[in-house]
Amino acid sequence: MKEKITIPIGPQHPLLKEPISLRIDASGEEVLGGTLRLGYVHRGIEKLAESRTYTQNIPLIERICGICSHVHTTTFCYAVEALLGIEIPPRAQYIRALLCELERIHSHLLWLGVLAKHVGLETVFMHSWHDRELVLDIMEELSGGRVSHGINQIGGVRFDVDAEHHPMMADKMQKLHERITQFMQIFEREPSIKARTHGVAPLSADLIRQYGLAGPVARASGVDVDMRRDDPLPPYDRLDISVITHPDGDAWSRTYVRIYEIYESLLLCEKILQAIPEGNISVRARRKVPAGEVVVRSEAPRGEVVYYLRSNGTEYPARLKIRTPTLPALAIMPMQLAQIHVADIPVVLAGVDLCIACADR
Amino acid sequence: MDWFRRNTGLLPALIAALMKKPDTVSYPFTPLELPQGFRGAIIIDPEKCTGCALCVRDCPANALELFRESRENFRLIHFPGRCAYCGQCQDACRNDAISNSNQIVGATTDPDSLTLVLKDTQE
Amino acid sequence: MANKLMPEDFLRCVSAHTQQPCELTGHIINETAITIAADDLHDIVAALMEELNLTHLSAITAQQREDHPDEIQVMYHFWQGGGYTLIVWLPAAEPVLTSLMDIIIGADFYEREVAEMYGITITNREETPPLLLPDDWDEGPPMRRKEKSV
Amino acid sequence: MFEVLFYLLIFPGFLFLYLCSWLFEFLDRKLLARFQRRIGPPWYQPLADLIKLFSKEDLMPQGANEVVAIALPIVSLCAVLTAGIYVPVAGFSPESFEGDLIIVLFLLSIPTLAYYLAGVTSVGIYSLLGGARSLLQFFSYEVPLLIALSGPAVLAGSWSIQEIIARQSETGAFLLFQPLGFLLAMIGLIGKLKRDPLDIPKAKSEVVAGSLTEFTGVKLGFWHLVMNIQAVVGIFLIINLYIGWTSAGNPLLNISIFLIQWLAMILLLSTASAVFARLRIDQLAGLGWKILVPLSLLQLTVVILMGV
Repeated sequence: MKEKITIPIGPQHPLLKEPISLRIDASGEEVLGGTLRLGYVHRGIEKLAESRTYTQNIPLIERICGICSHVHTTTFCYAVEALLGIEIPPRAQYIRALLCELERIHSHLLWLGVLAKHVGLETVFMHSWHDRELVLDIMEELSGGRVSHGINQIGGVRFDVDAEHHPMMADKMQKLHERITQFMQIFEREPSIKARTHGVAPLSADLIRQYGLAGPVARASGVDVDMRRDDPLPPYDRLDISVITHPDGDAWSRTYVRIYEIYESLLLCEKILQAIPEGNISVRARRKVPAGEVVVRSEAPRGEVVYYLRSNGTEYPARLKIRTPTLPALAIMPMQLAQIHVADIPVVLAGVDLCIACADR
Repeated sequence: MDWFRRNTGLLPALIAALMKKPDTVSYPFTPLELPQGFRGAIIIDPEKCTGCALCVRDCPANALELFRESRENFRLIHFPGRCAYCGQCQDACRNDAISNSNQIVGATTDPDSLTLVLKDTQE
Repeated sequence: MANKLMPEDFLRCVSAHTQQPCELTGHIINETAITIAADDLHDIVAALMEELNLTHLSAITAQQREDHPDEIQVMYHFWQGGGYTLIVWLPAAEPVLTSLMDIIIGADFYEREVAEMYGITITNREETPPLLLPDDWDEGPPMRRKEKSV
Repeated sequence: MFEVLFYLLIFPGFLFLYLCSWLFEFLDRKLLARFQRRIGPPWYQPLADLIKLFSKEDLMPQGANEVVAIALPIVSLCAVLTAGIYVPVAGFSPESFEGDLIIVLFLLSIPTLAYYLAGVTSVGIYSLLGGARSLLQFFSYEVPLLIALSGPAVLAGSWSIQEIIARQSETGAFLLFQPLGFLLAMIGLIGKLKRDPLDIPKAKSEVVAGSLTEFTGVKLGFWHLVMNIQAVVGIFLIINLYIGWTSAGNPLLNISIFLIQWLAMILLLSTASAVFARLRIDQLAGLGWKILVPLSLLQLTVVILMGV
C-alpha cells in the first residue's frame, strides 16, 4: 500500500467550510505535499467597488467575509476619512474598537469549535459555538445584526452604546471569561488533544518572515508583531495591548495563542467600556471625496489586512485594493503539509484558520 | 470535588450540560425573540415620503426604484428579493419615511411578492 | 522587530542602487513612497532587505489610472513599523516585471494575482496556473475592463 | 419448526434485535445531544432514517464490483444476527453448546472484515483509505479484545456462555475479579464498533465516510443496521461475560434488571464518545501493541493463577 496516491480535498469536503481545492499527494499515511487552487468564491469585489459610491460600498465590503466583516468596514471607513481629512468623534472610535474586539472573540471561538470538531471532539465544538452565542448576542443588541453589523458609516457609527447595554455586556463577558478558563483547562489537560496537536506541522520564525505573515500564526512562532500595537488605528494607541506569543510554532502553540487572545480581547473590551468618552457618534461627511491615495493597515482576527484606496474627486472610488490576512497563510500551508500524517491534515487546516471568502475576494 | 473538576477533562462540563435545558430552539415551531434593532422587512410611511429618491441613490443592491411621471406623480417600487436589509435607505431618508421593521422576511414562492409598490401617487 | 525605519535611510538606500534621481513623494497618506525604474526593482529590493532588514512585503497593488491610460502602475507595499512603497510604471501595451520570488517567497501569490488581473507577464519564475481566475478564462485581464457593473 | 422460526425471527432473532438497535441508536444520539446542549432527535428518528435510506436511489459507482458491494452488507447482517441468537438475553438463549463464545466472537468480527472488503472493492480514494485504516485498526484492538473476553471463559473453565453465567451466579460477577479485563473489553468494543474515540476508519474530517463513502440507498441502510445490531449484541455479550445473571423470580423483573444493566452500558459508551478526541491510526497502533496487549496478557495470567 506504499504507492503514491493523491487525496482530493476538493471544493466540497466535510473539512472545508468554504470551497478550495487541495490535492494532497501521500504515500500510505505519510503526506508528501499539496497543491492548492483558489478562486471558487472570487466575486471581484475590487472591481465592483469601483462602480458603487462610497456609502454603497460599505454593505459590499462588509460582505467580503462572514466572520471578520467589521474589521473590513472599519479599515475602509478610516481610509475614506483620511482622504476626506476628517476626524471621527472619539466615542465613535471606541465603539468601532469595541466591535473589532468582540468580533475577534467571536472569530476565535468559532475557530476553537472547528479545531475541536476536526480533532474528533464534537462536544467541545458544540459547547464553544454555544458560548459564542454570548458574543453574538452582545453584537446583535448593539447593532441589530449578528454577523454583518452595518454599524459603520463614513464619518462615525450609526448606533450608540446606551446605558442599559453596559450591564448586559458586563454579565455576558463575565460568563464568557469562566467558559474560556474551562476550555483552556480542557485543552491543556486532555491527553488525547495534546497527542493530536503537540509537535504537529511546526513553522520556524524566519519562514514566517519570508512569507510576510502577521497575526496569530506568526505570533505562535515567536514573531512579536501585532498591528494594534505596532501600527495602531486611533483608539488602540490610547489602549495598552499585551501581545501573546509562543515559542515553538506548532499546532498546539497556535491553539495556545488564540485562546489567550480571547482573554486579551475580553480585557480590552472592559478597558474600552470604561474609557469610552461621551459625545456624539458621527460627523457629517461629504459625498465627493477629494483626489488622493491612502494605505491603511489594521489587525483582523487572522492577521494584517491592508487597504489601498485611491479617489479621483468623484463619488466613486477610483481604485480599491484589499489584501486579506488569509492569502499569505494559504501560501505557507504547503510547507506545513510536508511532514505530517493524513490524519493531521485537519489539524493543519484548522491551525491556519482559513477564511477563503477573504482570500478570494 | 476540585480534583475531579480539574483532572477529568470534559466530564464536569458534560454533567453540567446534562443538568441544564437544551439551548437549541426548534425555530419554525417556537418563535425567535429578535433584538430591538433588528433590520427586517422594509416598511414606508406614505405621507412622509416626498419621492426625493435619496434612498434609491444610496441603496447598494438597487432594491429601490422610483418612476416619476410628473412633479407630483411618482411610484416607489421595492424588490425584497434583491434587498440586503442593510438599513442604508433608513439613514439616507431625511424625513424618516422608509425604515426597517423587525419582522423576518420569509422565503416566498409567488413571484409577485418580489415587487412591492411602496408608494403610488395615482392609486 | 517593529522598530520604525526612518524615511531618510529608506531614501538613501534606494537612491544608492539606482541612477535616476529619486525623491520621497508624499502623495500617499501613511506611506513613504518612491518611484523607481522597473529594471532595477530587483536589486533595490535585495538591497533594502539586507541593509534595512525590510522583509515584510504587505501587498502588491497594480492599477491603470485614467490620467495615464497607456501605463500600468505597480506598487510594492513594504512594512516595518510604518508603510514604505516602491512605485513602478510599466507600458500598458506589454507590461513585464521581474519576479521577487527568489528573495521574498511570500511575493508568489501577490505576483500571480497581479499578473492575471492586469495581464502583466512576470519573468524568472516557473509557469503557474491562475490564482483566482478559472483555467478557461479567455476574456483578458478583468481589472483592465472599463465598463461599470450595475 | 414453528419454535425455530419464532427464535429466528421474533425473540432473540431479527425483530427483537432490531427493536433493541432502534432503542440503542435513539438513546445514544439523544444522550450525545443532551451532552452537547442540543434537543436531539425524536424517538422515531432511527426508523425514519431507515425508511429514508431504503427509499433512496441505490447508486453503484462505475468500476466497483456490484456483486461484492451488494453481498457484503447482507452477509455481515446475517453474521451479526446469528451472533445475536447465541448471546443470552436476561439469562435465556435458545441454543447453547460448548464453544459458542468463540462462534459469537468470530461472527462479530465478520462486519469489520466486510467493511475492509467494501472499502477495497469500492472505487475512490476515501474508501480505499477507510478500508486500509479499518484493517490497521482491526489488528490493534482485536488482540486485546479477544484476550480480555477469554478471561471469563478461563475463570469459568468453559467456553459456553451459559456455563459462564451459571458460574458467575455462584461466585459473583467476574467484573469484581477482573476489572482491568472489563476495561480492555470496553475499549475493544469501542474499536470494533468504530465509535467515537476510535472512529478512525470513518473519520468525517479525514476520509469523509471511509469505506461507506460510495454506498447509498438500501446498501447503506443495511450497513447502518449492521453497525447498530453489532453494537447491541456486543453490549449483551459484555454484560453476560462480566456481570452474569441471577434470575429474580418473575420475568418482568428479569427484563427490567437486564434493561438497566444495558442502559448503564450505553451511558458508559456515550460518555466515552463525548469525552475523548479521535486518535491517529499510528497512535492507536502504538497504544494497542505497547499498552493494551501487555495489559491483557497480564490480566490473563492473573486470571489463570486465580482460577487454578
